[in-house]
Amino acid sequence: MRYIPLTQAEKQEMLDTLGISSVQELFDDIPQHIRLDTDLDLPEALTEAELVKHFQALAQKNTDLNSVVSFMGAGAYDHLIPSAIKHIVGRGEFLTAYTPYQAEISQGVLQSTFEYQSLIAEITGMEVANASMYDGATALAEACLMACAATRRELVVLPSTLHPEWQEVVKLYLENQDVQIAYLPYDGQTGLIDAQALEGVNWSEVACVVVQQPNFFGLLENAACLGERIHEHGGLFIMAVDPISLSVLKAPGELGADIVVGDGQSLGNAMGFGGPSLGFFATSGSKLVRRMPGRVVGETVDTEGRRGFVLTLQTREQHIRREKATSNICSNQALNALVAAIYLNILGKEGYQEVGNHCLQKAHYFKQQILTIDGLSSPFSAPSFREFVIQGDVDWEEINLKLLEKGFLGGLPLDRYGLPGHVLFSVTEARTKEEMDTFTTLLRGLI
Amino acid sequence: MRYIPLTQAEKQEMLDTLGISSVQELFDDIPQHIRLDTDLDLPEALTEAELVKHFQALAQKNTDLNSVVSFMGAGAYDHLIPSAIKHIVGRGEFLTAYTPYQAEISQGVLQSTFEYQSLIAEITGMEVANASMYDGATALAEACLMACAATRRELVVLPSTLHPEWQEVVKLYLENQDVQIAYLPYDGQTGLIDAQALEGVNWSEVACVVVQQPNFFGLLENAACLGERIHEHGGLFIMAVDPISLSVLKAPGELGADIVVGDGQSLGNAMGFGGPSLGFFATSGSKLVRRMPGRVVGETVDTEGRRGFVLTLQTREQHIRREKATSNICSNQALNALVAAIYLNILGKEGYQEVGNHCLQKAHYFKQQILTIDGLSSPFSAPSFREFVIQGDVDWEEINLKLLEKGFLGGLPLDRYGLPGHVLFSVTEARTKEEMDTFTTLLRGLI
Amino acid sequence: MTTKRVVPLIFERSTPGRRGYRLPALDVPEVSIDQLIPQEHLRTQPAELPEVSELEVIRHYTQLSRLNHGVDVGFYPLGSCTMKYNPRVHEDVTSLPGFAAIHPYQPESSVQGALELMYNLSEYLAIISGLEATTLQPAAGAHGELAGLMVIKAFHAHNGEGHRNEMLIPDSAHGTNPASCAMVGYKVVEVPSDDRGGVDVEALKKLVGPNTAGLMLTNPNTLGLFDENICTISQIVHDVGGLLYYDGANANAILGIVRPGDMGFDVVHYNLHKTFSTPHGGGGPGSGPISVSKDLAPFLPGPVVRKEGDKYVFATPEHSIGRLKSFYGNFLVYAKAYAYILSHGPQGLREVSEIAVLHANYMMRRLQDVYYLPVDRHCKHEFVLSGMWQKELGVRTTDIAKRLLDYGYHAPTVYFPLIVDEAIMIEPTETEPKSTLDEFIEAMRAIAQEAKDNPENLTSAPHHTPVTRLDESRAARQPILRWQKS
Amino acid sequence: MTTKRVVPLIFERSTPGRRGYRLPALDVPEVSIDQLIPQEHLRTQPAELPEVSELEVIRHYTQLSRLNHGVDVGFYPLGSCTMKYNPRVHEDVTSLPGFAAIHPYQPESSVQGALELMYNLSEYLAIISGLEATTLQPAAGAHGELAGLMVIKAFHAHNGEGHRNEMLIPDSAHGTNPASCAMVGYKVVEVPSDDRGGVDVEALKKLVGPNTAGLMLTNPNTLGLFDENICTISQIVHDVGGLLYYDGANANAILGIVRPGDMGFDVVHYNLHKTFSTPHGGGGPGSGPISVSKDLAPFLPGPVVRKEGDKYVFATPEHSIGRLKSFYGNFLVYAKAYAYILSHGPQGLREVSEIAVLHANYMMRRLQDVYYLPVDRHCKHEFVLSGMWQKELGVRTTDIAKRLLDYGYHAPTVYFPLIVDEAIMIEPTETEPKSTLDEFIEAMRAIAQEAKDNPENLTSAPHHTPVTRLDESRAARQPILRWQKS
Ligand SMILES: Cc1ncc(COP(=O)(O)O)c(C=O)c1O
Ligand SMILES: Cc1ncc(COP(=O)(O)O)c(C=O)c1O
Repeated sequence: MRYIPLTQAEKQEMLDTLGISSVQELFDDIPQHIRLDTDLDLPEALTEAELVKHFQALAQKNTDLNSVVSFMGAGAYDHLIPSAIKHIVGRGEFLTAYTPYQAEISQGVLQSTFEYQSLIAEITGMEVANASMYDGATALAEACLMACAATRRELVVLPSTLHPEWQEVVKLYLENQDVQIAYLPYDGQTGLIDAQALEGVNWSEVACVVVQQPNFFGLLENAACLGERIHEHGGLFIMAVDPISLSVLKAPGELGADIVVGDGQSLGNAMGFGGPSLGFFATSGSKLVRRMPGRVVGETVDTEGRRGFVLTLQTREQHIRREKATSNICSNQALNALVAAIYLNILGKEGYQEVGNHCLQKAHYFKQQILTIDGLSSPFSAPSFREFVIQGDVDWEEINLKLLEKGFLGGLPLDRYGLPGHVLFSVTEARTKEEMDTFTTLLRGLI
Repeated sequence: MRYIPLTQAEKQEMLDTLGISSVQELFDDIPQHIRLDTDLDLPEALTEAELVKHFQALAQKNTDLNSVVSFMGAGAYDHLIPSAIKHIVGRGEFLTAYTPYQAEISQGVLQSTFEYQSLIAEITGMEVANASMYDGATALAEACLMACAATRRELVVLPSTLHPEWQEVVKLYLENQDVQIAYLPYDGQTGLIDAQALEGVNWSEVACVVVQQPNFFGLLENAACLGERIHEHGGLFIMAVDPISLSVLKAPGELGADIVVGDGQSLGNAMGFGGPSLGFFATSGSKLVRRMPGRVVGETVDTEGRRGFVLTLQTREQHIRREKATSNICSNQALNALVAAIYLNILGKEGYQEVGNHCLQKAHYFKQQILTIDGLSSPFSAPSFREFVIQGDVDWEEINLKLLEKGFLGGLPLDRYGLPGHVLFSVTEARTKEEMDTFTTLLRGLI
Repeated sequence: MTTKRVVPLIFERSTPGRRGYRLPALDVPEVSIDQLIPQEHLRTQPAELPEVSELEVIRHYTQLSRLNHGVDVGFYPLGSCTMKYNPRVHEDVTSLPGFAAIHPYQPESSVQGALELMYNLSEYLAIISGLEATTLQPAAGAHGELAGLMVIKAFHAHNGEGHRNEMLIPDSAHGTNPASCAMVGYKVVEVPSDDRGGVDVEALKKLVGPNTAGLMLTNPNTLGLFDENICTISQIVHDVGGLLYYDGANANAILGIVRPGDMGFDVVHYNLHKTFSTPHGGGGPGSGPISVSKDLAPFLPGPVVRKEGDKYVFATPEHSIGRLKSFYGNFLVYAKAYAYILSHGPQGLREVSEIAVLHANYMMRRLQDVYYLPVDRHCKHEFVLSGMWQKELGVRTTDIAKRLLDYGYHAPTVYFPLIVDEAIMIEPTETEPKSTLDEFIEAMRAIAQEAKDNPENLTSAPHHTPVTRLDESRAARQPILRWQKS
Repeated sequence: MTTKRVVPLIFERSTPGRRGYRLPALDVPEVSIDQLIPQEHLRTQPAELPEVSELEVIRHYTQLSRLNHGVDVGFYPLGSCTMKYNPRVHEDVTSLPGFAAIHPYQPESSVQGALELMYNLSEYLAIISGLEATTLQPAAGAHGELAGLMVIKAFHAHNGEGHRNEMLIPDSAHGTNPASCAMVGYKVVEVPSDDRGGVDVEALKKLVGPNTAGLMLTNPNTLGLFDENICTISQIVHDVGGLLYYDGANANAILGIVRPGDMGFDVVHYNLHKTFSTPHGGGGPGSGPISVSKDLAPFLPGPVVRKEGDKYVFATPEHSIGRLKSFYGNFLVYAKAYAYILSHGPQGLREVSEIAVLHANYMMRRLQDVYYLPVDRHCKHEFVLSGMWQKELGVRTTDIAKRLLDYGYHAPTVYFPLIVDEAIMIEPTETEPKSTLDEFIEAMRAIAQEAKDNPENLTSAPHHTPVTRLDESRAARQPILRWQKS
């Protein structure tokens, strides 16, 4: 199925206008010897109907979360997604627009982005948020780079309780700019950053310290004291947060965070095998704002004094500042940010709190149930939000395969992160008591 | 999940404005003894998430045509539906608009309806089409009534090769207005209206004769001679046609039809267990147009001379003429008519012909294959379009249940229509050779 | 260049040879068409369908849609039409392939979910009406009326009372009521209204008689007023052997509050596309099920769904009038109404009516000083004002309606009911936020002021719509009903 | 009251206590929150999210959307952005639950379809580029650049050439190229263009050296011109040990015609949201896979998908630089690009480029008498005009752009590339019908005429948009970046 409307007659007309006899002539400036003389070795074109069949066949080779009940999280969460969202983002005006460069015919995207920024600022308790980053991990990496630039320091302190993939991403970004990383180990008993380890850091060289809240194990770090520590020494405090948890947990702004980042998948975005999601990025203080990466929308007026919105503070950006820009980011995750905004709006003040509370209550219930199974225990003592780690002398990978057959996607085995026998469960408001009870019974039978 | 935004505070404000203390007071004029004093005996409200689960559970109790391959037609056809359609009709401006009573803010619905009318007029070869009827059967019933009114006669001649359900509907409409019906039997050899039977009719009393093309058995009637016969005697010629077949078959307009009706499901509408579909209704000549039932959109200009569209010829309609209206129809099947229009537009001149040809070719191929099965034969000799009858000394209902288990929905057993051992197969462009061959093999094994 | 953009007709976008969709290649041996179909049956001229690309189709309709108002775009207080919010999730669940892609003639065992839905919905509607049995076959309100009247007629005939051929209809009734009567050969006997806006009981007494087949009533009626004498009325009609037909277009006022069956009605039709929030789609598809009393149940059109053990089966009522439509009615439409009932539950449905009524009264009271209110009573879910004060200033109700379009609102229903001069019929529905009601009230008040200060601005309205006022009489005088190849 | 309707902020629609969504009732015993979470962790003030109903949300965004342009609404000739039609069916197939509702950490055996898709797409992109291996991880073009540069850097380091820290970039390059260099600590060495619009080869020769890490090139470049000396250029860079990076934003000109690998490039990134038609979504999500040569393949970020027998598995390349993003990139986005490739097939893809190029040349030739054309050569899929003739009349390119909005078009890219004064960069794409191109040409010509006759009408444009010209400098001077509770 080709989407090329030009007819033969029209093509001829155009060739005539150009005074050439074939389209090939337009490519004559490409050296002959490198021009392809055969077709690309790709499958023949499919019609729409054939394409649908092909995708249906592929989709059937995947076990999706409509057909199994999931207790897996670790950065991608199975929350309820209000139906209204897809009906809005499916509208061609949102879906098929580019970055809003011509503000006068892009008020839809601009205003909704301004609202998104406001919502993120609101939940994080920060002054300003940008229009989105690629995902939580890259947002964090950029936050660290921003901190280095702002402090003119080249050492970043990362907790080992940060999501392992995020650690990898941050490491890659930082090492390419020769920024050093110091890792804070965690306390095997609490599952939190080891307070002792803070003493070993030379804080006056540190550009920033990062805390992930809740951390990778779902546990609540003592963020405030980290923030105090770094501020004492003139560095920046970066928090990587889960946006659903912010309905229950203290706002990073209140904890003194200078930069707050996180992944917005859980705000109404499809899981989609991990992408696209969005990274949110918030900060405070005009000095930091001018160092912020990414696009930002600001309010202004038109010639008749009506309120309107435009892309602003563009002198931070690559298309103006080139190699001196605060980042190279150009396209971001606008449509996912729109999803997040719609999600927060439709949930609203009460609904948002309710989602957080339900996650918390259900995760707590589930944990109690799981712990009734002989041989399983809770390795960490710190309080948790919607994820928690369970330990047992079993092969969780194997158990997961058996659970899948019974219609359940189990938790994430942590073997690959050096914790054999550990598994990370996630429980959202989408889970029911019945599902949790059934799962517990099944699991009991497999242990 | 309730969709009522009023908050308690606002409610109180309104009550205060009204000077009443409770909403109940507004219902005080309802005699106390008939007012309900308990809740309706209905299930408790479901949230969105619960509703989705409930519907998913119901849906799973149905075997849908995404999971089985269908050879069933008989008035509801499994054609390919271009994806673009649902993206258009899902737009709130089309979906959530009412009848376009305020033309100046309804040009979207009005113009698209005008285009729909033009498309139907074009494929039927008629001058004018209305904005739609409920379905093909009711359109036909109304056409017969219109013919009676136009001719001031009270006898309608119906072919026994008309879809049995349509026969029922027409009968019900006509008998309620004391219109008589004469039936034309069919020739058991050809499967067509028995030409001999025409002689038995007192044509000068006949308001109209109806022919369905292709007829219920999928066969092509000799429409032209029926038309000639009725016209000789001053009655009207009504054709009930399949809109896909019109890409291949002679336009009713060319055959002298005075009124053309049909069901538009096959034009891009979901099968939906039989509804909603739409009936189309076309006619010619200004005298007949003024007798036409249903809404119609006309072109006009605004105060600045720009082209625009409005509902017109409303003096035919019930809201103006009340009991003297040409029909009682008010709401029609506007969104389905929009679907039909989009379908015809996206198919376009060539695509439309292609669909017709593919149906014809595949049905022909399939029939040949089926006839290779020992014990099966073709009872009727007339040429067919995309449906055909097969006969065999077997229980098709039972065979169909077995086929379903193998992933196929067989043809429609005609036992219920008095033809035991007969089955009506339908083949659309959506069927593949492979599907037909597999089906044939399977069927061979079951006979 | 102006903002009033006229979108070309799709035919005017056509270019010979262009395609918008392609079929998979024909995978069976192709036979020449005239070997399959005799020449005399073959089309001689291909239909001149537009030749456009998919992009052009999408863009054409996207542009057209942007010229259109809808509930999703703004307030739509169209009286008697109940333009409430259409929940998005109802669209989702009814487009699952398990509903959208099933064939009406599949073996019953393979569509048990669909039958269960039909069974449940039929039951629920009977419960809501306080009646016995339901058919889901009618495709719209008027079709429901037809079904109901046919059932009444069949009932009388069955009882040897086929002579009953008069249907009583109040002068405030919707046009479909008399029109539907004509469709079943009934004579319409108009009943006048009294000064409370209800049926004139004394007049009614004189109009009933041995030929009375029944009375069709909307209650609350099209003035938005509940007929307080409903029990007397039904008594009068029943006493002469007539039946009572409830036009349920106004059921949004009574859900869970009072049941038509308890008012004495024998038949009720619902406009699911109004009260039960299935979207109107620019004029349809609707769905107009009827529920009937025990006596009438055997006459319902078939098939209906029955439950046998834990199986659902199609069945035909004993004295069924027959069939009113192909298959089983507008299944995918009434499935949304089923979703609506489940979304709301019993308390939710009652709240729907309570708030719809509260909203209407609130608006009525806040407007009655600037627009004439013909009957000063609590209204139900809608109310009717009259533009007669403005008429004296040279401003017609049409002008008020057109001016409202400039404010981004759809206009109320106008010139209906016929018994009110310059009628303006406003139905806010329960799904609108109070802020919208208040803003609309302000707009109506501003317009009333404008009628005094600057009437020309109203008579020349609308000014800010995609087109300005359209010439309706020209359209009717010289009808252009289709595009013609020029 | 004017047509310029300002939509209130969603916060301004909020009413205390209103809800837009409800959760199923909590079905586990509820424990007091502070029993589960110590007080010090708990939020003290609930976030002030808007309190609105579902109707208000739908209406808010419906209204906002109607203020916005998109490919679905009209022509969008934004140079360097390839605003082509986004086929609807690609949205459908990628939103099947089998793709949209799978968890990235599911056991591999339960996501074989997803892995197969990733594997196939990686292969296809490698084939299209004439290179060896692909990663799908980068989320956008700039992210692809980052990935590519990191791979180059790792390669050099691996070969003991870590000192190479200069990246050559033509002065016509997109801003992301130098910015991405900065992200990996490379020094940007700007290469001037010659008067044919290509890389100044003599200058290049002088700029390369032992510290050269490589050259980043867009070819055709941002002038829409193919660099005829590409083989010489790659020779020069390779000769000093540098690598060639292809910024594939302009790949719409070369599909099936010439492969970056054959031009001598070692790395290429694609903007799937441009060339491969995944919708831009108002600025993202995009997808920017890179394909690399055999030598560079071991350095790709992981995981990539390999085929083992008939199983697909994740694997990490031998010298992988690590990970650039969570999980596997923008899966649902690149799945649409996969659909796009399958929809077109090899001939279709070549036709895409042929017609995109034909369209651009046709427009260029029909406009060059009224707008200055800096380099008079066949262009590829886009071309750059200059508004310098109009500038003399007091009309800036911005004014031309703004005036185009009045005609219902999005404006071309303006003031880019930086090397053209008052640049107007037009990219029609292959999916537009000729009629649109012709109409746009007429509009451009009309505007050129207006620049002479009535320049004020341009400098005050736009006139017919939802808002008139917005004050950008005010926004930057006094930044208001969020709503504040007042
Ligand atoms: C009072 C009343 N009765 C009947 C109808 C007819 O309903 P439908 O349009 O669904 O046929 C309407 C619709 O406008 C109505 O308002
Ligand atoms: C030439 C060129 N390179 C790179 C980019 C960056 O792509 P993205 O916006 O996807 O990061 C763009 C996009 O504008 C571009 O035009």
